[in-house]
Amino acid sequence: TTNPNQSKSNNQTSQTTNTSDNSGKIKIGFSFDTLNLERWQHDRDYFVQRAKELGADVLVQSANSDSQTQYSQCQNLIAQGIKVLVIIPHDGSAIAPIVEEAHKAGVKVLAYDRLIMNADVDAYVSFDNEKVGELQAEAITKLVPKGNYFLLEGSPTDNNAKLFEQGQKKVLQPLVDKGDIKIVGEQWAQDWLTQNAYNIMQNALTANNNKIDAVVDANDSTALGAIRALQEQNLAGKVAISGQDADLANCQLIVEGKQSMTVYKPVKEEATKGADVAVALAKGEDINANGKVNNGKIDVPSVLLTPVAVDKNNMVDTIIKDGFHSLDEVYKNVPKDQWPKQ
Amino acid sequence: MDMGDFILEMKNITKDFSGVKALDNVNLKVKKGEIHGLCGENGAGKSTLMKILSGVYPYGTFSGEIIFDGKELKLNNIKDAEDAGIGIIYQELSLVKELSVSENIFIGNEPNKNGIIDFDRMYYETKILLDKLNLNINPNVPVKNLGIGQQQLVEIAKALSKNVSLLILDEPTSSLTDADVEILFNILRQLKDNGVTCIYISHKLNEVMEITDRITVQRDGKTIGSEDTKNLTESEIIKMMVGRELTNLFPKEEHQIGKEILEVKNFSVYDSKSSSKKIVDNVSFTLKEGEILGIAGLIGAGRTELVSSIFGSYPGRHEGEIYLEGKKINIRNPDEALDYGIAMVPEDRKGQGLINILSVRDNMTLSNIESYKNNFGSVDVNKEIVDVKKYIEMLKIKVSHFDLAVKNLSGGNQQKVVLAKNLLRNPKILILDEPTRGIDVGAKYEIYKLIYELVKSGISIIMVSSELPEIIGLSDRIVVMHEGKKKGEFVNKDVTQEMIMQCAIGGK
Amino acid sequence: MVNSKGFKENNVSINKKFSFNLKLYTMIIALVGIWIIFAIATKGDFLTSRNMSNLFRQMVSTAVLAIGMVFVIIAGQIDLSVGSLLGLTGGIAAIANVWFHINGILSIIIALAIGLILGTWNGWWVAYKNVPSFIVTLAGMLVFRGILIGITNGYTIAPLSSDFQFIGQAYLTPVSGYLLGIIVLLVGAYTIYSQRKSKIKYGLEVSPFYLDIAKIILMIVLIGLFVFTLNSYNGIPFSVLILAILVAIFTYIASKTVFGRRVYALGGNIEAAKLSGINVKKITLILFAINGLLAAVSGVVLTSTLNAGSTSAGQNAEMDAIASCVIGGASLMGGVGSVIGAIIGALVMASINNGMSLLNSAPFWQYVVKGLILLLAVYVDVASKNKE
Amino acid sequence: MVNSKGFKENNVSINKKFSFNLKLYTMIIALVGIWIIFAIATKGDFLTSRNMSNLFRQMVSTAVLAIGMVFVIIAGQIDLSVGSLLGLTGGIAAIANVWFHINGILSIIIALAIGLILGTWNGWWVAYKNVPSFIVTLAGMLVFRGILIGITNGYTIAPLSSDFQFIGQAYLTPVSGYLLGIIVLLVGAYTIYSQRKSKIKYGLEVSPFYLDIAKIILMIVLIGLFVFTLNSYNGIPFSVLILAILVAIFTYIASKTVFGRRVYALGGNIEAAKLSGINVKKITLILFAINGLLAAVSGVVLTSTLNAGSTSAGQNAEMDAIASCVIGGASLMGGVGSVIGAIIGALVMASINNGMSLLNSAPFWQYVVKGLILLLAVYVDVASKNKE
Ligand SMILES: Nc1ncnc2c1ncn2[C@@H]1O[C@H](COP(=O)(O)OP(=O)(O)OP(=O)(O)O)[C@@H](O)[C@H]1O
Ligand SMILES: Nc1ncnc2c1ncn2[C@@H]1O[C@H](COP(=O)(O)OP(=O)(O)OP(=O)(O)O)[C@@H](O)[C@H]1O
Ligand SMILES: O[C@@H]1[C@@H](O)[C@H](O)OC[C@H]1O
Ligand SMILES: [Mg+2]
Ligand SMILES: [Mg+2]
Repeated sequence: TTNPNQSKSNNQTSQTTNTSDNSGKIKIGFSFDTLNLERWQHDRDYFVQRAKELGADVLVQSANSDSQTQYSQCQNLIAQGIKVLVIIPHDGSAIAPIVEEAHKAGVKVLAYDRLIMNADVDAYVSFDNEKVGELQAEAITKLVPKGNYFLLEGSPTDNNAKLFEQGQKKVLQPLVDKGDIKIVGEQWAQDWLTQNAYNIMQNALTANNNKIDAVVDANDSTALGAIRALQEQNLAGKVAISGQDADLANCQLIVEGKQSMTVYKPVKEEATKGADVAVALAKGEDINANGKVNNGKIDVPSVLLTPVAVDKNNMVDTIIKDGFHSLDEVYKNVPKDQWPKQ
Repeated sequence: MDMGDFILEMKNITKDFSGVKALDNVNLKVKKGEIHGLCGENGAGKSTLMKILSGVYPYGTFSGEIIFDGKELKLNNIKDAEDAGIGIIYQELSLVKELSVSENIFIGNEPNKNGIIDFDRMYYETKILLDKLNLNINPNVPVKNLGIGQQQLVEIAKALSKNVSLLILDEPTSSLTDADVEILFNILRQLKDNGVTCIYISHKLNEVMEITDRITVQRDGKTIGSEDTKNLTESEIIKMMVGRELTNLFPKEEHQIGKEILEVKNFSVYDSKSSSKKIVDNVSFTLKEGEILGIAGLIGAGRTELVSSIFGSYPGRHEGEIYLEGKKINIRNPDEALDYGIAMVPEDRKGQGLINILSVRDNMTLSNIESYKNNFGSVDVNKEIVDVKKYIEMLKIKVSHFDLAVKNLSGGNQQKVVLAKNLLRNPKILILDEPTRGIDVGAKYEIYKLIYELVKSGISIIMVSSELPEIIGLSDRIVVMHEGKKKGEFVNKDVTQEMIMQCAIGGK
Repeated sequence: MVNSKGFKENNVSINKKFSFNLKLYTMIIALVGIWIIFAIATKGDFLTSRNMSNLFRQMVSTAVLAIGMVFVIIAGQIDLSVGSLLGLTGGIAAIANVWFHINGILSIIIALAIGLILGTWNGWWVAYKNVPSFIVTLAGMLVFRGILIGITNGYTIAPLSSDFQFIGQAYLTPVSGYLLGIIVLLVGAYTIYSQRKSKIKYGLEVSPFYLDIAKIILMIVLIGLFVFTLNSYNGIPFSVLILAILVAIFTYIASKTVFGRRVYALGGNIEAAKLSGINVKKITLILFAINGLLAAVSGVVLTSTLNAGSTSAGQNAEMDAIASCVIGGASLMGGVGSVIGAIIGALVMASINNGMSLLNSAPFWQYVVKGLILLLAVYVDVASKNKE
Repeated sequence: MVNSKGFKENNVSINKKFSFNLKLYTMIIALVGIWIIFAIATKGDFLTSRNMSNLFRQMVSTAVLAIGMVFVIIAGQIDLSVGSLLGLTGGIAAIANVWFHINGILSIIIALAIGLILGTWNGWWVAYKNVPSFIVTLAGMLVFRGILIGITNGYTIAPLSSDFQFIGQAYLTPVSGYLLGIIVLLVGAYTIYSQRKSKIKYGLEVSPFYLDIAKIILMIVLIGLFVFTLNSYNGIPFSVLILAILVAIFTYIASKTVFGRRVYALGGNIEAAKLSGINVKKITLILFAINGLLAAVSGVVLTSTLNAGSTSAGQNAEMDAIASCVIGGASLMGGVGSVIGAIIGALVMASINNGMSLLNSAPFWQYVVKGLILLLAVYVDVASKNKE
């Protein structure tokens, strides 16, 4: 699957650029769950760059995956006279009270990538996290319609890990019920650590005598560890395995045939869109929503983007084309003669 | 006198601790090859002076000059002093409890090749040292398994292991019995024959008289004077120390002895480390109201284990019965003992008696803190302070302020704090294990007087002591122990030291 | 002679008082230093009443944990389970409130009771089974977090009923804020007066009158400033009030009660404490029980502030609490520490976090500068103490 | 009299040996208990040679940290920075290797050097500036992680060159495994023999001949079993070999060298150590330096095993290392602990993790059961020691 929206949205963004000739500098606060993950760094860079083009300043904070810290940091951002608060919540429920605090101070709130629950959020720009799980499971079930499945989930204390799991199960459960696939194990990697995933995969292979045909893995940093464990049993490339985030190392593994797929959230698009919406909120302009998502309290005006399943075949058309990673980087470990022609 | 005679000269030494002058222009001259006694009341500054000489307080933290072997000494640390040939046994035991006897003796000077310890040589040399001290223990045993007396001997062995030309002994015999003291003295005499100089600090003046050649007396941080021992008598030393005469060291006072209050029957105690070993073997005794019961014996006779088991603080198992005022009681821990009105001054003040980092006040009132509780459940600090001040006065504790940490007190003054703590608790029965360790003669006299006041008011006392004069001078009755067994019991009339010694070494 | 002695003693006692205060003062100085730096760097943002209000609210949950932790540390023990316990009790309160529709107050009481019980569980193993507290509470950290994951099934539980939200989100009205300040002042003044009276009763030397007056004036200034600052934003936050009350109670327990004295004693030398008739086991048990209760208080406050209970709440909070205690002068070897110190420690940490976040520095700088400030602040403290 | 005394002493010496061994034995017994439970629960999977090989490899990075940590703990200090340092050094090695195309060996040397330097930095603050090690290394934990984030910019750095991958992924051939076993045996036998000779030289009593023989037989059985088990899978993993060598070296340092014994002395009674003329500052500095070096070794091994360096590597690893030490009998109060104990502790933790994951239990159970097993294992240890 490729992304049909992509070219269109690119056009849209360039339009907005033209309309944003503005003198007074707008201040936007951006609160990240964490910057320890490769993708968020991209989000930050694209967002800041786009906001600059639109004449806005961005104050960036990272909460080290902790709701309380994030709450404090948002307070601090509001205290600095921002117009709009953009939040990638660590936990969409636990950050809700900040919305009211922001509104009291006249600050609009944009939920970025993950929704803020039960609060009067002004806008939402995202990919659907359950959808991510679905894409992972769909890709793997397509490759391995029958067989033994192992689920390598994320951090047991991360709310999003739960959402990914739900999405995966939505696709897998019918097949389990039909008897096509058998889930031989499900384990959660504390803190999304590569090392923990590696140990888990080693043990899963041992416990199942290597009789595992497919691994539905929740993200790339854990997939990296799992693939190491597969490699030790000479199973890398033979066992289908999913991922998420399109980390460089994992893209390399995909083109080498060792990882089956990753879920690429066209970050550039999301970040650019996010910046557009933020600036529009600041100016009180229309945000061009393409949908509404209910958060338990209201229907939040949303700009929803589609996550893309990327495998060996559409790598060039998606990730490389977007400039998310360069061809040289991704194909570094593949003999030159096998490189795709561009 | 010819300057060349002196191996050591300490000139105009002054040292203060945040405003308190511990040493005020002190001068000390020691001749080569002599055993030089250093006397003075508790807190006179003896230990402080010796710590300066051994590099604990480095050059620059005091004023004055040290000339050693003709050269000025500027010590930056303890190692420097050792390199210069000065060795010291500290007043406070400074052993590492978890390490073995031999490791403790050679700590800092381990026999080694390229940093790798030669354990067999270490064991071998330890054995030789211990034999010299007539101490029959396994060099590989951790020090924590030893009694205080034995630890003190290990400390002595440690000092002897270093080849020093000046050996400082700060209260080396405070927990030793006469027999061990005699062994130590023989060693000191041997060292003297080999040209080693010694500085000997002790509150046991008879020892000082016996072993030293010259004596220097300090008082209130100042030097009072030095004199050849042969020209001095004990009472002259006391006069120099205390500033007044003190003719009778034991103020024997008449007191009423009442009915029996405590009976210990067939009491046995097993070693806490190897549960099959009996340390106290079937001991029985009684204690009457207003009575002072002395318990004598050699080191390792099991006296400490006996009394601390009664008090409930010894970790090893025990058998036998205890009757308090006719009722059988079972004491499982000190908490219960104190509730029965039994208090104990432990032998090991640093390990068991005091909380070093806390103040004199906190330490003193720790056992009876409940009695200061007011209506709000809080401690009435002012009421507490009144008591604390009273005891500081009464026991002549030398301390600049009651909120000073006890670790800053001199050894003898710390001992007084432990005593005060137990007195404040108002016990019916007071157990004293080596109660006057390191306490000066003047203060001892005061404490003895206090003990008499206690017994006159009906309190009963059990006193374990290694000082026979003290046992004989104070007790109404004396129990003698040997290798865990009760070997004899004397009513204190015409008892002599010889009789007790005879009994303590196992003879009849 | 008596005169000269009396004089000497006076000197020392003043010296001592001074040095006692200095111990805390140096950390306060380091704190003020940090504040000044941030005030300059943020061009004043840091010192606005609004940010001060934020800062105090941000420190509450760590500070509450630190209060309990400092007792445990003084006693020579450690409690690694409080972070998980905070999460678990907060989660339980949220579940009771959201899933079972139990009202806020009752939900909170349930959470506190469970905190107390689980704290007692920790204490029982440490005191009566002699298992090192590090292990017991490490086990607790795993078990409590596990239970939390189990009962929430990984879901975040929100939103809470409004009576629950109150604790973490409400503010006192300005008037009641000033009223409270005045009450505190009166109590303070009365304490100083009655101490004076009691000193005279026992014939002890009283401090000069002007010193007591100075004390009262200082109190007026500090409390006034505090209330005024918070009132010029939204008022005194309810959660900060809870913290203040806990600080008062536990400072009192530590310094004025028999229990407090005994905790210091057993941390200073457990052997000597036992021989002094202290029931070491009982005290240890109580300490951990209290710590569990305070973890629950912290959990309730945090849950209410965030209006949600989540599986990851309180992760690593134990380290922040321990660090607060150590920054505030407590020693992990036991016997040393104070509630006020722990609170100042928590404030130092919260200030660094707040300031760095106001500065919007990149994560790289946040980590590095945070670490360095922490090191320097404690170094200043240590160095000045050593010199003295 | 002399006879009877001599007899007494003998008694004590045998007693002592026995009790010394018992101390470790009870934890080994707890470990064996855990293994048996998992062997049954996993229907034998746990004890397959393949899983044993995995288990040993999984414990390496924690165990290497624990070796350094146990020295620090024995000395009465703590080091919270090793997790971050592990991550940082591993990241630096990966960057050197992947981004700058420096060969594996040199990259590793650079990482080790940096570990040593940063460890020394920690030690300098603790030893010469008297800042509590908790604070210094907490700061280090932040600073080192910050630097790692800064230099990697959040990227995972992979894949490594093959000479780097070697360390974490290669195995000894079966033949060299056996050869190695034989060499170790010979060294062991020679040591026993030369100990005997030295004892005779000093006229000390030697242990009965049959005991020495028994020792050698035990060694043959254990080493044989170890090598055989690992050989029946892929051979001895290279990383496990590194661990074994480090264990041998540091056990030797702890028990046989002047340095090692002084560490125990200063942890047991720092006052006494100072009064004995030991240079406490220098030893403290060296301890932290070594700990930094070992953190780097651990970082290199982990990076090589995972074939990637990442910003989050080593998170919370310090707690695992400390826990290993404490499980293995070390006391956070200092003076007590052993390298072998720490390794057994690491093995206990790795076994619980491995077993629970083989059982494929839900996160809830993983946490709860892990915590309870940990508590029980140490309780068994404590209880049996107390009884004796
Ligand atoms: N570290 C310290 N801080 C404050 N005061 C101290 C310190 N060390 C010693 N002093 C004080 O210095 C004085 C001298 O003490 P020192 O230990 O030298 O006495 P001493 O003659 O050895 O007494 P004793 O016979 O009791 O051992 C005492 O008043 C003591 O309180
Ligand atoms: N020569 C020895 N050989 C072996 N063990 C000994 C020897 N002497 C003493 N012990 C043991 O050392 C332990 C401690 O003795 P300790 O010195 O406490 O006894 P004590 O009677 O209280 O003597 P004191 O109070 O005079 O020091 C006892 O278990 C004793 O059996
Ligand atoms: O993108 C993922 C993010 O949503 C989740 O929270 O953490 C892991 C990431 O892979
Ligand atoms: Mg002295
Ligand atoms: Mg004794």
